[in-house]
Amino acid sequence: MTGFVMRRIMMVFPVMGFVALFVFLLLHLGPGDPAAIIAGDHATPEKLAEIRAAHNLDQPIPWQFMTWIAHVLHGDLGTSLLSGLPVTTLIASRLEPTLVLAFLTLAFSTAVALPLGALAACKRDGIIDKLATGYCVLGTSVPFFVVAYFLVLVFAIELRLLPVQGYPDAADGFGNLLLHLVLPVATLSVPVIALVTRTVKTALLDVLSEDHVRTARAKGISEASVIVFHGLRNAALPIVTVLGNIFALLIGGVVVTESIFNLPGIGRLTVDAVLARDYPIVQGIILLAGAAHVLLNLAVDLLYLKFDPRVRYQ
Amino acid sequence: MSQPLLQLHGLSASQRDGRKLGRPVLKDVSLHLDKGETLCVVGRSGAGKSLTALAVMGLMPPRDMAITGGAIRLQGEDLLNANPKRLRQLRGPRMAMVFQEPMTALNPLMTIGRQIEETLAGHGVTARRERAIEMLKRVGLSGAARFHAAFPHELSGGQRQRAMIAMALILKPLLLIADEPTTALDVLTQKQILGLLRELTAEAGTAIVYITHDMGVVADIADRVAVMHHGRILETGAAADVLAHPQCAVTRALIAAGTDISVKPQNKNLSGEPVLTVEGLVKTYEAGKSLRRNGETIGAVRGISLSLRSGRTLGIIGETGSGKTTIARSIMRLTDPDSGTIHVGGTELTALSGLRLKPYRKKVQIVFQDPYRSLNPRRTIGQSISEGPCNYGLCRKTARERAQRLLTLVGLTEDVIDLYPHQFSGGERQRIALARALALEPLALIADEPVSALDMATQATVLQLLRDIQEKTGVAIMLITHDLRVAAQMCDDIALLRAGRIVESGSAAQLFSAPQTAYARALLNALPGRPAKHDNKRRASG
Amino acid sequence: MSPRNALHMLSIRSWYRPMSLPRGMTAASVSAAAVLAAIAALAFFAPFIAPHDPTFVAPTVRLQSADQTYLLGTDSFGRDLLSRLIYGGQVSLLIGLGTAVLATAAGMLLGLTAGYFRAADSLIMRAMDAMMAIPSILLAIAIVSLWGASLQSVLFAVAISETPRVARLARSLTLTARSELYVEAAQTLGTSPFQILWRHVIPNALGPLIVLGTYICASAIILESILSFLGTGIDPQIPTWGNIIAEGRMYIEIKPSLVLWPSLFLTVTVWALHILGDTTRDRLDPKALTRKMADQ
Amino acid sequence: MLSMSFRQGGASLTAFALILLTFFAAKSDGSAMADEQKTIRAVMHAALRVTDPLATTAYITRNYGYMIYDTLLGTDENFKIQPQMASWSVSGDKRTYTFQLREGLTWHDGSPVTAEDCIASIKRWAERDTLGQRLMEEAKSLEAIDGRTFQLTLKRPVGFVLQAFAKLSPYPLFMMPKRIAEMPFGTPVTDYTGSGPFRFVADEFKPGVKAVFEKNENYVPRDEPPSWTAGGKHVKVDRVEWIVMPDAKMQVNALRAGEIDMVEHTPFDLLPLIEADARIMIRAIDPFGSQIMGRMNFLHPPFDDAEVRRAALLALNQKDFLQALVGNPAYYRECAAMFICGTPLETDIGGQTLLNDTMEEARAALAASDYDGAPVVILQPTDVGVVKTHPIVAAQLLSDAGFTVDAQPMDWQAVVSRRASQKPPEEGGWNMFFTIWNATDLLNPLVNHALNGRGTSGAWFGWPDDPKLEEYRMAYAAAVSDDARKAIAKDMQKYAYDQVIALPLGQFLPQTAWRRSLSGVQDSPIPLFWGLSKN
Repeated sequence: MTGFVMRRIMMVFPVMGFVALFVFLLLHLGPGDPAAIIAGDHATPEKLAEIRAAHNLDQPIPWQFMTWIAHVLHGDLGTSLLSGLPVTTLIASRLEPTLVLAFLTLAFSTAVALPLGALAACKRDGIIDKLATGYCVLGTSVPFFVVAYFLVLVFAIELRLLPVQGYPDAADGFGNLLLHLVLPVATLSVPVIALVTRTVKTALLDVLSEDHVRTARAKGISEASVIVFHGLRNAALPIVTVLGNIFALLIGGVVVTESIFNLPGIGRLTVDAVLARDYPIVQGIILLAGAAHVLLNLAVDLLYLKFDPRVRYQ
Repeated sequence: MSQPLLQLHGLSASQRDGRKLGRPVLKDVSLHLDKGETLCVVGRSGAGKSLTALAVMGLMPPRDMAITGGAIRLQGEDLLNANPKRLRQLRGPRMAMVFQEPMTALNPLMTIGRQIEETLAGHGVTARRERAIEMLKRVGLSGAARFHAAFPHELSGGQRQRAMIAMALILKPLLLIADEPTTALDVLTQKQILGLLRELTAEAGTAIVYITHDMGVVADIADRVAVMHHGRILETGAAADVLAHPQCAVTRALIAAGTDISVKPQNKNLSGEPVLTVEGLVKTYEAGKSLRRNGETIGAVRGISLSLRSGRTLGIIGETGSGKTTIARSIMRLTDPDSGTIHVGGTELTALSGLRLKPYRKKVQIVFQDPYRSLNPRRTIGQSISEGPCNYGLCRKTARERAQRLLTLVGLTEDVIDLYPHQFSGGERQRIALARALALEPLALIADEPVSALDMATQATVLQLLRDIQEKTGVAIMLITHDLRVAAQMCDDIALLRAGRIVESGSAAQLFSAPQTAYARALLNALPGRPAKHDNKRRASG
Repeated sequence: MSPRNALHMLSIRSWYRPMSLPRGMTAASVSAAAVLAAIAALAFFAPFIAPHDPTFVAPTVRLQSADQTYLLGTDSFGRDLLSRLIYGGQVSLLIGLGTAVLATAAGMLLGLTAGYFRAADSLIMRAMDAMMAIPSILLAIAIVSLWGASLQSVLFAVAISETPRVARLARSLTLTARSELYVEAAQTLGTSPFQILWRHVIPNALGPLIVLGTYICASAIILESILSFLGTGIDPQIPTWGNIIAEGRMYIEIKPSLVLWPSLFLTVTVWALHILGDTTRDRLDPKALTRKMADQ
Repeated sequence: MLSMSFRQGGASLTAFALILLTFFAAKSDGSAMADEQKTIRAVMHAALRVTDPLATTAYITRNYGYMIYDTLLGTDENFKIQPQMASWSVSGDKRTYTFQLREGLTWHDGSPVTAEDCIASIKRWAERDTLGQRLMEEAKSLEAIDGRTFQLTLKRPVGFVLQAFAKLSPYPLFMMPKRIAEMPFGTPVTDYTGSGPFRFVADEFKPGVKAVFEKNENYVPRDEPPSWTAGGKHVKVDRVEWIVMPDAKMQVNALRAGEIDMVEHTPFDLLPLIEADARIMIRAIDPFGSQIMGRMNFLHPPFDDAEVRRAALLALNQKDFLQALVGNPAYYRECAAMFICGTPLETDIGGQTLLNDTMEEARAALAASDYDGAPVVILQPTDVGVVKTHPIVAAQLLSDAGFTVDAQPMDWQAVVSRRASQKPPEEGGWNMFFTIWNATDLLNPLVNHALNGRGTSGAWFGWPDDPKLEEYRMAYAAAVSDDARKAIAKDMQKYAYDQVIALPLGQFLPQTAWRRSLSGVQDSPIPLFWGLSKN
């Protein structure tokens, strides 16, 4: 088991290496002079020379990569071209809203999707199943960012139940903060609920068609126990795996949602940085997002290890 | 007691697709079973045996199957009209079921103990842990506490099936339905499990419905027998009567296939030259990649030497995991052996690979166990058969003509050449696979469990075909099987394999008449339906 | 044999029936196919169908309501909304299909290589893991902003972020196929590795890959609309549904049709692709494939 | 695993319940927060990113400068120059200017403002600002007399010393502490110490999200009533937050919901949504507004040819540009005056074709020219609302006239960097771009960047090399009477139109919308936050 854990943990390094390589190559394989891209709009020749020197752009590419990696390993992701602040500081100051939004969305979506998917799987072709199936397709088809405007129109402008936008300081009242996040979470949940519901339903159907569920029924235990202890419990791992994969979707949604609802998170930082050609920020964010995703997958796999005795055994 | 314990009256069922009813799968099935009685339901696969059992338990998949008529009564109580709650109350204390695949039938994420206790909890029994451990002891799992905390994958097949039985019998049901509980197990384990079932049910007076396709088992345990075919009961009666005086052809075929060993007559062709020689073959698997069972690496081969002569059939016999298939795969170079030599027609193969190996590949060919997976579903059988010759440069037209000839040779017609595999039955596919192997005109043919996926009647015809082909072409055959009856019918020579080593080898006649080793004797004894010749029946079951 | 195994056999047989009867056809799948055909026809014959030049700017007739000249009204530049919607289908479908083809081709190449040649496996798959770890939107907006906001770079950006999914599926299908007996049989028949890939592995992996392709097509269309929405997509002058939504969002209260129509087109198209993918998947294999796809 | 999924479900359920609970809690005492602090939340026209007022001409950075820095002199609403930090006296020979800082001026860190600080600030400013450069060329010395007095001595008398010191825009002369003023250019200014009426809250600064200012309690305002940058800068609120809201629709939504107090530039198309709203006030606080300006590149074909430029001028008409950007004629004005309509220098001479549809003439002119069909590369920003419509309109009109147009989409930052390239279009250069000028920056030949004719060495992007323009500028600077200045400006405009130096494509009035809870909103070309109060 420890061998497996070690091997799994060791796997993180090559993957992260590749992530770093891609992020690095993104700048270097694209058309145009990397220095010009980094320099952005203030591209005086002196500035370019300065940037070339600072980023070792006159060195051979592998060497550049190595030095860049060395900087990254020391926690140095460079400084923003526009504001002059360290990229790490900028990212750190923007993490909270994104994490809160992502977590609440995941929590809310799971809370809705788990029972919905389970009901759909248990009562196949029933009315709930039909509605849920319809929603699963529609929820991922509809451009959810359009939904945001209608939610705002109805709940914030017409009914005045909820705030339109913004991310107040949590110190000024956690309730107030949550209130501001209701609409963003609802928006972002549109596709996420669809995906999770679909996952839950598929996973549960899979498990419920397995032989051991029939065995459980043959024991004469209640149907609820069968569904919960033999169905959902066994379906939990595949569901968690997919939840790990939803990360990417969530990040994508967060970028859009933050722009609409004016949440000062990573997503807006990214869009701003991209529009402003603030390349070090873009690079830093992609690298960190990649790292987060890799670690998340590691966590999911280790969770497997903890909860699936078969994996543990090998 | 005047009324029978279980009575099925005119039970009919059909497949369904949504609201539409499809093909009928059970037709007017009537059965009855008295308290303490053992009824064997026999039939080929697809005969409706398992469905009948599931219908009794109320576990028929409601989306796929629908009961269209008849009645099922347990102690007079109408099960078909019982509400789900009542059915749940009955399952466990009144009726229980043991399934075929103990691996998939157990929840892989739950300890054995909890799965047993769940039955108890479902019916409001207390002191569950104690009772579960007690039951585990009774099914012969010594060190019951350890098994109580174990997960299914940590157990061997036999142990799992014991755990299944513990689960089924813990509430002392009146009726136990056992659906091919030993089919997935080795003969030795099968014998033990049968003994255990008998013992435990005898104590509690539990009646058994035992579903099997093996008449040997019927002979061993049945009080009465019901033969099913295409969803119908063909005949029922006392076991002894049916075995002795079968009324219909299906029954006779089943009996013929299942009850006794008929040893092949001596092959006169003693002088066949060796076409394939294996010396000191070793193949072990890395710990991380193999399936491990009780700490022992399975499937490994630890120093095998054998030789195959043209015109003769060598049987490699062993239980699951004894390394039979590894030998075949090593010879075919589907896996690379760790050490040892393989000579084909005088050339050593283990040192060759890639293109240099190609000229020798055609000299040995293989027929796999599973005819459903060994043919590419997207290629016509003509393409499949001529693939080999084409690889060796035969032009398409010639290869196609050869394919047609071979199709006739294996007992099919030429005009099927452009059909796809799914349009054939299992037996026919195995014939096609055989034709494909023969297309390269090999010196030696390895047949890896060629008939174990087929039902008894088909088995016989395919085996006959193999014999005929050997007679016509003089090809040397290495027949890999776990089935002693098959081996006896087919083989001139036998190598008995256990845990990667040959424990006994020699002529078939000698092995079957006078086995030298204790292991060989035990195997022969364990064959169901055979009168105990070499050992005491009671002891073997203990 | 237990009924489950019997069913399993049944399903294997029907799985391999080469694209036969309309068994999985439902009302939904028929209407989905019809919708796609209609959208594709609109896009393809746009020059003959569209009443106006979709890029013709006429600020004096901006934000017109629907009338006889402008059947759905005009946008804030006075361009005809209906024509933009019709032409928008061209780009959206092009992005969808192009991405699907590119990603499927690249992913298949990588996945087959990884699955069949063990030596390349871990290298390729770690690279794919890494690519998959980078959230596709971030990757796409970075590529588009670095390489310029052209159709090609959007196409490339979206395709590159979808490739690992295909590679993973292709690899696992290859691994499955590799362990298939008919592949081993081919090996013993002296068939070379490339022939095995071509004759035995690829044809059997194609079905699931096509299914994944339809999903990729759908998600590429959505991704394009998100990029456009963020202002990091294709030239806003070029009509894509995403661009039309992005430009119209300000007018959602004043002239909702500017958002609702493109959203409707987008939704319906993506919906149809999903339905089509689901139907094909269900037809290929009711169970095993679902699980495999869900893992992607 | 089970417990795990339950726990997760439980957590989310709890969270959801919390949301609901707090929802009602927050509803019941929604007004409680208001009394704590008076904060004005304003959505400005752009995000503050650069905090060095001399690093960019971006208006938002200039406006930021007015918040935290003070100026030596101010300009009032009659364009009269008034003392602000300092009063001045001029020697009889008009060659010596003495500036006396008033009492009580302190930096945000508490230290007093000294003459040395001012001198350092002036020197820094003069490095960047063109007017400043000219001033320094004329200056003999700039010296401190004592802690609060300094003197500027000129080589010869010039008329623009006070105009330069009181300059509204671009690059106003802000006073910085010496330590900051002496830092080399390029070093980001992260020490936000000024002496202005507000102080910058560095901790809460999130570039692209919000910038926060606090009332500078130690600021001593002048006694005169406030008027533009002159007079007493009385701060009547505790905080000002500049909020960046990328989505225009949401700005209006937030204003309607009362979550923000002001939108500096409300999207014109959305004004109907709030016009009828009694809680909201809408007005153009900048009386002159802005001008859309198109610019050609004089270095490369086809616009190195005046004939082709004239054909392009004929193809364009202001109405299309204004319609696309603004829509409602109430907020725009077709105006061919290069020095802005409503000013003394207003005239439409030379530019009448911009006010009419002269497409036929354009086609004829183009056909008669040497234009060979080479593509006209137009830089087309796609992200910033106020500049993204013009290239689209221009592309349409130019191609109607027969030009081959290659509109290249990019974000505004890319336009900003690309327009600086003097290379040919195919090597990353350009032929045409569009921008918006605040009218105050165009008011006369001296400040109007577009009419600078110093070529690649000093002209604005596009680099017309036209000594005649410089002659006009010199003459204007030297002119003594208003009439003379008017005449020169008229001639210059006529000449500029003839050579198609700049393309004024219409004037419009950005509309500022604010909640009526704000009072004291001043009309001014610079958004002013002093004098504003909130209840």
